[in-house]
Amino acid sequence: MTITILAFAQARSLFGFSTTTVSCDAADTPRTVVLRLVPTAELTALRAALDCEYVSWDSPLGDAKELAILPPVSGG
Amino acid sequence: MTITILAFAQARSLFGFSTTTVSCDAADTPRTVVLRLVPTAELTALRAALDCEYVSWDSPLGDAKELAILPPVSGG
Amino acid sequence: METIITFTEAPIVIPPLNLPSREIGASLEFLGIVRELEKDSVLKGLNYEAYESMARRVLTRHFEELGSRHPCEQVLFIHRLGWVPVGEASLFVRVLSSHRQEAFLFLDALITRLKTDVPIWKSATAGP
Amino acid sequence: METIITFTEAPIVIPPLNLPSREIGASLEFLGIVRELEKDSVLKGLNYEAYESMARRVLTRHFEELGSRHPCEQVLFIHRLGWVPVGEASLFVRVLSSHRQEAFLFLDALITRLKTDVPIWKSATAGP
Repeated sequence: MTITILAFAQARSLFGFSTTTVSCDAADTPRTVVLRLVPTAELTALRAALDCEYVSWDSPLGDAKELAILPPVSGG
Repeated sequence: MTITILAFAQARSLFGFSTTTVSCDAADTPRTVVLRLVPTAELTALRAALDCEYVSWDSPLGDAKELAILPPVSGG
Repeated sequence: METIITFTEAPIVIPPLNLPSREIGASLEFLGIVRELEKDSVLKGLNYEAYESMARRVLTRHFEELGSRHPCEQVLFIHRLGWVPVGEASLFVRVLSSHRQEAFLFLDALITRLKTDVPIWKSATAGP
Repeated sequence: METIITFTEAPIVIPPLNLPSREIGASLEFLGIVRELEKDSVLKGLNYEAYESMARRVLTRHFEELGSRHPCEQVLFIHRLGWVPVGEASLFVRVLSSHRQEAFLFLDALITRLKTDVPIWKSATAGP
Protein backbone atom coordinates (compact mmCIF):
# COMPACT_ATOMS: atom_id res chain seq x y z
CA MET A 1 0.00 0.00 0.00
CA THR A 2 0.99 3.63 -0.32
CA ILE A 3 0.15 6.71 1.68
CA THR A 4 0.31 10.39 0.75
CA ILE A 5 2.17 12.56 3.23
CA LEU A 6 1.28 16.26 3.53
CA ALA A 7 3.55 18.70 5.35
CA PHE A 8 2.15 22.10 6.39
CA ALA A 9 3.68 25.44 7.39
CA GLN A 10 7.05 25.03 9.18
CA ALA A 11 6.87 21.26 8.65
CA ARG A 12 7.11 21.92 4.91
CA SER A 13 10.47 23.64 5.30
CA LEU A 14 11.67 21.14 7.92
CA PHE A 15 10.88 18.16 5.70
CA GLY A 16 11.54 19.78 2.36
CA PHE A 17 8.27 18.75 0.69
CA SER A 18 4.63 19.72 0.81
CA THR A 19 3.34 16.40 -0.48
CA THR A 20 4.91 13.06 -1.26
CA THR A 21 3.71 9.48 -1.59
CA VAL A 22 5.51 6.54 0.04
CA SER A 23 5.11 2.76 0.36
CA CYS A 24 4.02 1.43 3.74
CA ASP A 25 2.25 -1.40 5.60
CA ALA A 26 -0.99 -1.22 7.55
CA ALA A 27 1.09 -1.89 10.68
CA ASP A 28 3.25 1.16 10.07
CA THR A 29 2.59 4.26 12.15
CA PRO A 30 2.99 7.95 11.33
CA ARG A 31 6.26 7.81 13.25
CA THR A 32 7.75 4.84 11.35
CA VAL A 33 6.71 6.24 7.96
CA VAL A 34 8.10 9.72 8.63
CA LEU A 35 11.34 8.49 10.21
CA ARG A 36 11.94 6.17 7.24
CA LEU A 37 11.65 9.23 5.02
CA VAL A 38 13.65 11.65 7.24
CA PRO A 39 15.62 9.64 9.83
CA THR A 40 16.64 12.76 11.78
CA ALA A 41 13.11 14.19 12.02
CA GLU A 42 12.19 15.71 15.40
CA LEU A 43 8.48 15.01 15.92
CA THR A 44 7.95 16.27 19.48
CA ALA A 45 6.45 19.63 18.53
CA LEU A 46 4.44 18.24 15.62
CA ARG A 47 1.07 16.49 15.48
CA ALA A 48 0.01 13.78 13.06
CA ALA A 49 -3.35 13.34 11.36
CA LEU A 50 -4.66 10.36 9.38
CA ASP A 51 -7.41 11.13 6.88
CA CYS A 52 -8.13 14.47 8.58
CA GLU A 53 -8.26 13.16 12.17
CA TYR A 54 -5.62 13.85 14.80
CA VAL A 55 -3.89 10.61 15.87
CA SER A 56 -0.90 9.78 18.03
CA TRP A 57 2.41 9.28 16.23
CA ASP A 58 2.19 5.60 17.17
CA SER A 59 -1.29 4.75 15.86
CA PRO A 60 -1.30 2.08 13.13
CA LEU A 61 -1.99 3.55 9.67
CA GLY A 62 -4.74 1.00 8.99
CA ASP A 63 -6.21 1.84 5.58
CA ALA A 64 -5.55 5.58 5.81
CA LYS A 65 -4.83 7.30 2.52
CA GLU A 66 -3.41 10.58 3.83
CA LEU A 67 -0.95 11.35 6.60
CA ALA A 68 -0.55 15.00 7.56
CA ILE A 69 2.33 16.52 9.56
CA LEU A 70 1.01 19.50 11.49
CA PRO A 71 3.01 22.15 13.35
CA PRO A 72 1.32 24.02 16.20
CA VAL A 73 -1.64 25.82 14.70
CA SER A 74 -1.98 29.62 14.64
CA GLY A 75 -5.16 30.51 12.83
CA GLY A 76 -7.50 33.36 13.60
CA MET B 1 -37.33 77.70 43.73
CA THR B 2 -38.92 75.30 41.28
CA ILE B 3 -37.92 71.92 39.92
CA THR B 4 -39.00 70.09 36.78
CA ILE B 5 -40.13 66.53 37.37
CA LEU B 6 -39.83 63.98 34.55
CA ALA B 7 -41.62 60.63 34.70
CA PHE B 8 -40.52 57.85 32.36
CA ALA B 9 -42.09 54.63 31.10
CA GLN B 10 -44.44 53.04 33.69
CA ALA B 11 -43.86 55.99 36.02
CA ARG B 12 -45.56 58.19 33.44
CA SER B 13 -48.78 56.17 33.67
CA LEU B 14 -48.49 55.80 37.45
CA PHE B 15 -48.10 59.52 37.99
CA GLY B 16 -50.22 60.72 35.11
CA PHE B 17 -47.68 63.15 33.66
CA SER B 18 -44.46 63.03 31.69
CA THR B 19 -43.22 66.40 32.84
CA THR B 20 -44.38 68.96 35.37
CA THR B 21 -42.84 71.82 37.32
CA VAL B 22 -43.40 72.33 41.05
CA SER B 23 -42.28 74.69 43.81
CA CYS B 24 -39.81 73.36 46.35
CA ASP B 25 -37.05 74.22 48.83
CA ALA B 26 -33.39 73.26 48.66
CA ALA B 27 -34.01 71.09 51.74
CA ASP B 28 -36.70 69.12 49.97
CA THR B 29 -35.85 65.65 48.73
CA PRO B 30 -37.13 63.69 45.73
CA ARG B 31 -39.40 61.83 48.18
CA THR B 32 -40.97 64.95 49.75
CA VAL B 33 -41.51 66.61 46.37
CA VAL B 34 -43.10 63.57 44.77
CA LEU B 35 -45.27 62.71 47.78
CA ARG B 36 -46.54 66.28 47.93
CA LEU B 37 -47.60 65.87 44.31
CA VAL B 38 -49.02 62.31 44.61
CA PRO B 39 -49.49 61.45 48.30
CA THR B 40 -50.23 57.78 47.58
CA ALA B 41 -47.16 57.23 45.38
CA GLU B 42 -45.31 53.96 45.96
CA LEU B 43 -41.63 54.70 45.40
CA THR B 44 -40.03 51.39 46.40
CA ALA B 45 -39.56 50.06 42.85
CA LEU B 46 -38.56 53.42 41.41
CA ARG B 47 -35.25 55.28 41.35
CA ALA B 48 -34.73 59.02 41.47
CA ALA B 49 -32.20 61.12 39.56
CA LEU B 50 -31.25 64.76 40.06
CA ASP B 51 -29.79 66.52 37.02
CA CYS B 52 -29.04 63.16 35.35
CA GLU B 53 -27.38 61.48 38.36
CA TYR B 54 -28.94 58.68 40.37
CA VAL B 55 -29.60 59.78 43.97
CA SER B 56 -31.40 58.29 46.94
CA TRP B 57 -35.01 59.37 47.48
CA ASP B 58 -33.84 61.20 50.58
CA SER B 59 -31.01 63.32 49.13
CA PRO B 60 -31.58 67.07 49.44
CA LEU B 61 -32.48 68.68 46.11
CA GLY B 62 -29.81 71.37 46.53
CA ASP B 63 -29.87 73.50 43.39
CA ALA B 64 -30.98 70.71 41.08
CA LYS B 65 -33.15 71.79 38.15
CA GLU B 66 -34.48 68.39 37.08
CA LEU B 67 -35.84 65.44 39.07
CA ALA B 68 -36.46 62.24 37.15
CA ILE B 69 -38.57 59.29 38.29
CA LEU B 70 -37.16 56.13 36.79
CA PRO B 71 -38.76 52.67 36.74
CA PRO B 72 -36.45 49.64 36.46
CA VAL B 73 -34.58 50.01 33.17
CA SER B 74 -34.94 47.55 30.32
CA GLY B 75 -32.83 48.77 27.40
CA GLY B 76 -30.87 46.67 24.95
CA MET C 1 -10.59 55.51 23.83
CA GLU C 2 -12.87 57.01 21.22
CA THR C 3 -16.56 56.67 22.06
CA ILE C 4 -19.63 57.52 20.03
CA ILE C 5 -23.16 57.29 21.42
CA THR C 6 -26.12 57.61 19.08
CA PHE C 7 -29.85 57.41 19.72
CA THR C 8 -32.01 57.16 16.63
CA GLU C 9 -35.66 56.70 15.76
CA ALA C 10 -34.69 55.32 12.36
CA PRO C 11 -33.63 51.73 11.65
CA ILE C 12 -30.03 51.17 12.72
CA VAL C 13 -27.56 51.36 9.86
CA ILE C 14 -24.27 49.69 10.78
CA PRO C 15 -21.47 52.18 10.17
CA PRO C 16 -18.58 51.05 7.96
CA LEU C 17 -15.61 49.74 9.91
CA ASN C 18 -13.05 52.51 10.31
CA LEU C 19 -9.86 51.41 12.04
CA PRO C 20 -8.30 54.19 14.15
CA SER C 21 -4.85 52.56 14.08
CA ARG C 22 -2.80 49.71 12.67
CA GLU C 23 -2.83 48.10 16.11
CA ILE C 24 -6.49 47.04 16.05
CA GLY C 25 -6.63 43.25 16.08
CA ALA C 26 -10.24 42.65 17.06
CA SER C 27 -13.60 44.09 16.15
CA LEU C 28 -16.51 42.69 18.13
CA GLU C 29 -20.05 43.69 17.22
CA PHE C 30 -23.31 43.00 18.97
CA LEU C 31 -26.78 43.47 17.53
CA GLY C 32 -29.72 43.14 19.88
CA ILE C 33 -32.75 42.15 17.82
CA VAL C 34 -36.42 42.30 18.84
CA ARG C 35 -37.82 38.77 19.14
CA GLU C 36 -41.38 37.66 18.56
CA LEU C 37 -41.71 35.78 21.84
CA GLU C 38 -41.05 37.60 25.07
CA LYS C 39 -42.18 36.02 28.33
CA ASP C 40 -44.57 33.76 26.39
CA SER C 41 -46.46 36.52 24.62
CA VAL C 42 -46.29 37.02 20.86
CA LEU C 43 -45.11 40.50 19.94
CA LYS C 44 -45.13 42.55 16.78
CA GLY C 45 -42.40 44.75 18.16
CA LEU C 46 -41.32 46.82 21.13
CA ASN C 47 -41.44 50.47 21.93
CA TYR C 48 -38.24 52.00 23.33
CA GLU C 49 -37.78 55.26 25.17
CA ALA C 50 -34.76 56.82 26.87
CA TYR C 51 -33.93 59.60 29.26
CA GLU C 52 -31.36 60.50 26.69
CA SER C 53 -29.25 63.13 28.45
CA MET C 54 -28.88 60.90 31.50
CA ALA C 55 -28.37 57.75 29.42
CA ARG C 56 -25.41 59.43 27.66
CA ARG C 57 -23.89 60.46 30.95
CA VAL C 58 -24.32 57.03 32.57
CA LEU C 59 -23.05 55.23 29.47
CA THR C 60 -19.99 57.46 29.24
CA ARG C 61 -19.13 56.68 32.84
CA HIS C 62 -19.49 52.94 32.22
CA PHE C 63 -17.32 53.22 29.10
CA GLU C 64 -14.59 54.86 31.17
CA GLU C 65 -14.78 52.37 34.02
CA LEU C 66 -14.82 49.36 31.72
CA GLY C 67 -12.12 50.83 29.49
CA SER C 68 -9.75 51.16 32.44
CA ARG C 69 -10.19 47.43 33.18
CA HIS C 70 -10.34 46.19 29.60
CA PRO C 71 -8.49 48.69 27.39
CA CYS C 72 -10.20 49.20 24.04
CA GLU C 73 -9.60 51.73 21.28
CA GLN C 74 -13.11 52.53 20.13
CA VAL C 75 -16.69 51.99 21.21
CA LEU C 76 -19.59 52.72 18.91
CA PHE C 77 -22.98 52.54 20.61
CA ILE C 78 -26.29 52.96 18.78
CA HIS C 79 -29.68 52.49 20.44
CA ARG C 80 -32.89 52.74 18.51
CA LEU C 81 -35.86 54.49 20.12
CA GLY C 82 -39.56 54.44 19.32
CA TRP C 83 -41.21 51.47 17.66
CA VAL C 84 -38.91 48.60 16.66
CA PRO C 85 -40.59 45.73 14.80
CA VAL C 86 -39.69 42.08 15.44
CA GLY C 87 -36.58 41.13 13.47
CA GLU C 88 -35.06 44.61 13.58
CA ALA C 89 -32.20 45.74 15.80
CA SER C 90 -32.79 47.85 18.89
CA LEU C 91 -29.09 47.96 19.79
CA PHE C 92 -25.74 47.95 18.01
CA VAL C 93 -22.40 48.05 19.79
CA ARG C 94 -18.98 47.75 18.13
CA VAL C 95 -15.82 47.50 20.23
CA LEU C 96 -12.33 47.71 18.70
CA SER C 97 -9.26 46.55 20.61
CA SER C 98 -5.77 45.20 20.04
CA HIS C 99 -6.61 41.80 21.49
CA ARG C 100 -9.94 40.02 21.43
CA GLN C 101 -10.18 39.29 25.14
CA GLU C 102 -10.51 42.97 26.03
CA ALA C 103 -13.27 43.47 23.48
CA PHE C 104 -15.20 40.43 24.73
CA LEU C 105 -14.95 41.43 28.39
CA PHE C 106 -15.78 45.07 27.67
CA LEU C 107 -18.79 44.29 25.50
CA ASP C 108 -20.25 41.59 27.71
CA ALA C 109 -19.98 43.76 30.83
CA LEU C 110 -21.30 46.81 28.99
CA ILE C 111 -24.49 45.05 27.92
CA THR C 112 -25.04 43.76 31.45
CA ARG C 113 -24.70 47.30 32.79
CA LEU C 114 -26.89 48.68 30.02
CA LYS C 115 -29.68 46.35 31.09
CA THR C 116 -29.44 47.27 34.77
CA ASP C 117 -28.26 50.85 35.00
CA VAL C 118 -28.90 52.95 31.88
CA PRO C 119 -32.24 54.82 31.72
CA ILE C 120 -33.75 53.18 28.65
CA TRP C 121 -37.05 51.31 28.70
CA LYS C 122 -38.89 48.98 26.42
CA SER C 123 -42.59 48.29 26.48
CA ALA C 124 -44.80 45.93 24.53
CA THR C 125 -47.88 48.08 25.00
CA ALA C 126 -47.73 50.63 22.19
CA GLY C 127 -47.83 49.61 18.52
CA PRO C 128 -46.56 51.68 15.61
CA MET D 1 -27.96 24.88 14.06
CA GLU D 2 -27.09 26.09 10.58
CA THR D 3 -23.34 26.33 9.98
CA ILE D 4 -21.43 27.72 7.03
CA ILE D 5 -17.64 27.47 6.73
CA THR D 6 -15.84 29.42 4.02
CA PHE D 7 -12.16 29.72 3.16
CA THR D 8 -11.28 32.45 0.73
CA GLU D 9 -8.18 33.99 -0.80
CA ALA D 10 -10.10 37.21 -1.47
CA PRO D 11 -10.74 39.96 1.08
CA ILE D 12 -13.54 38.98 3.44
CA VAL D 13 -16.88 40.49 2.52
CA ILE D 14 -19.28 40.43 5.46
CA PRO D 15 -22.47 38.71 4.34
CA PRO D 16 -25.75 40.58 4.91
CA LEU D 17 -27.53 39.57 8.09
CA ASN D 18 -30.16 37.00 7.28
CA LEU D 19 -32.28 35.97 10.26
CA PRO D 20 -33.38 32.33 10.10
CA SER D 21 -36.30 32.90 12.49
CA ARG D 22 -38.23 35.50 14.45
CA GLU D 23 -36.66 34.14 17.63
CA ILE D 24 -33.16 35.50 17.01
CA GLY D 25 -32.41 38.08 19.69
CA ALA D 26 -28.65 38.36 19.37
CA SER D 27 -26.14 38.60 16.56
CA LEU D 28 -22.52 38.61 17.68
CA GLU D 29 -19.77 39.17 15.12
CA PHE D 30 -16.04 38.93 15.47
CA LEU D 31 -13.47 40.21 13.00
CA GLY D 32 -9.85 39.23 13.54
CA ILE D 33 -7.67 41.87 11.93
CA VAL D 34 -3.96 41.65 11.07
CA ARG D 35 -1.98 44.06 13.26
CA GLU D 36 1.23 45.83 12.40
CA LEU D 37 3.06 44.81 15.58
CA GLU D 38 3.34 41.14 16.41
CA LYS D 39 5.84 40.04 19.03
CA ASP D 40 7.71 43.35 18.64
CA SER D 41 8.31 43.09 14.92
CA VAL D 42 6.69 45.42 12.39
CA LEU D 43 4.68 43.51 9.81
CA LYS D 44 3.20 44.39 6.45
CA GLY D 45 0.85 41.46 6.71
CA LEU D 46 0.60 37.75 7.40
CA ASN D 47 0.40 34.73 5.19
CA TYR D 48 -2.26 32.16 6.10
CA GLU D 49 -2.55 28.56 5.03
CA ALA D 50 -4.94 25.80 6.03
CA TYR D 51 -5.30 22.06 5.74
CA GLU D 52 -8.74 22.88 4.54
CA SER D 53 -10.46 19.49 4.45
CA MET D 54 -9.32 18.75 8.00
CA ALA D 55 -10.01 22.28 9.21
CA ARG D 56 -13.64 21.93 8.05
CA ARG D 57 -13.99 18.62 9.83
CA VAL D 58 -12.43 19.84 13.07
CA LEU D 59 -14.44 23.08 13.01
CA THR D 60 -17.68 21.22 12.39
CA ARG D 61 -17.03 19.02 15.40
CA HIS D 62 -16.29 22.06 17.59
CA PHE D 63 -19.47 23.76 16.34
CA GLU D 64 -21.48 20.70 17.38
CA GLU D 65 -19.85 20.38 20.79
CA LEU D 66 -20.16 24.08 21.57
CA GLY D 67 -23.71 24.23 20.17
CA SER D 68 -24.82 21.50 22.56
CA ARG D 69 -23.53 23.56 25.50
CA HIS D 70 -24.50 27.01 24.22
CA PRO D 71 -27.43 26.58 21.81
CA CYS D 72 -27.18 28.93 18.83
CA GLU D 73 -29.18 29.10 15.61
CA GLN D 74 -26.52 29.95 13.06
CA VAL D 75 -22.74 30.13 12.78
CA LEU D 76 -21.07 31.76 9.82
CA PHE D 77 -17.30 31.23 9.72
CA ILE D 78 -15.02 32.80 7.11
CA HIS D 79 -11.23 32.49 7.20
CA ARG D 80 -9.05 34.23 4.68
CA LEU D 81 -6.03 32.39 3.30
CA GLY D 82 -2.92 33.59 1.49
CA TRP D 83 -1.54 37.08 2.01
CA VAL D 84 -3.53 39.36 4.36
CA PRO D 85 -2.20 42.92 4.69
CA VAL D 86 -2.18 44.78 8.01
CA GLY D 87 -5.60 46.32 8.67
CA GLU D 88 -7.53 43.63 6.80
CA ALA D 89 -9.51 40.80 8.35
CA SER D 90 -8.19 37.26 8.45
CA LEU D 91 -11.26 35.93 10.26
CA PHE D 92 -14.97 36.65 10.45
CA VAL D 93 -17.41 34.77 12.65
CA ARG D 94 -21.08 35.57 13.15
CA VAL D 95 -23.17 33.73 15.73
CA LEU D 96 -26.95 34.11 15.95
CA SER D 97 -28.87 33.02 19.03
CA SER D 98 -32.05 33.76 20.96
CA HIS D 99 -30.18 35.18 23.93
CA ARG D 100 -26.87 36.97 23.95
CA GLN D 101 -25.16 34.86 26.60
CA GLU D 102 -25.15 31.77 24.37
CA ALA D 103 -23.63 33.71 21.48
CA PHE D 104 -20.89 35.20 23.69
CA LEU D 105 -19.94 31.85 25.24
CA PHE D 106 -20.06 30.04 21.90
CA LEU D 107 -17.97 32.62 20.05
CA ASP D 108 -15.36 33.10 22.77
CA ALA D 109 -14.83 29.35 23.15
CA LEU D 110 -14.82 28.83 19.40
CA ILE D 111 -12.00 31.32 18.85
CA THR D 112 -9.98 29.75 21.66
CA ARG D 113 -10.39 26.33 20.05
CA LEU D 114 -9.62 27.74 16.62
CA LYS D 115 -6.30 29.00 17.89
CA THR D 116 -5.32 25.69 19.50
CA ASP D 117 -6.90 22.92 17.49
CA VAL D 118 -7.82 23.84 13.91
CA PRO D 119 -5.14 23.24 11.24
CA ILE D 120 -4.62 26.81 10.06
CA TRP D 121 -1.26 28.57 10.21
CA LYS D 122 -0.03 32.11 9.88
CA SER D 123 3.50 33.14 9.02
CA ALA D 124 5.18 36.49 8.74
CA THR D 125 7.81 35.22 6.32
CA ALA D 126 6.24 35.50 2.89
CA GLY D 127 5.16 38.84 1.42
CA PRO D 128 2.54 39.35 -1.28
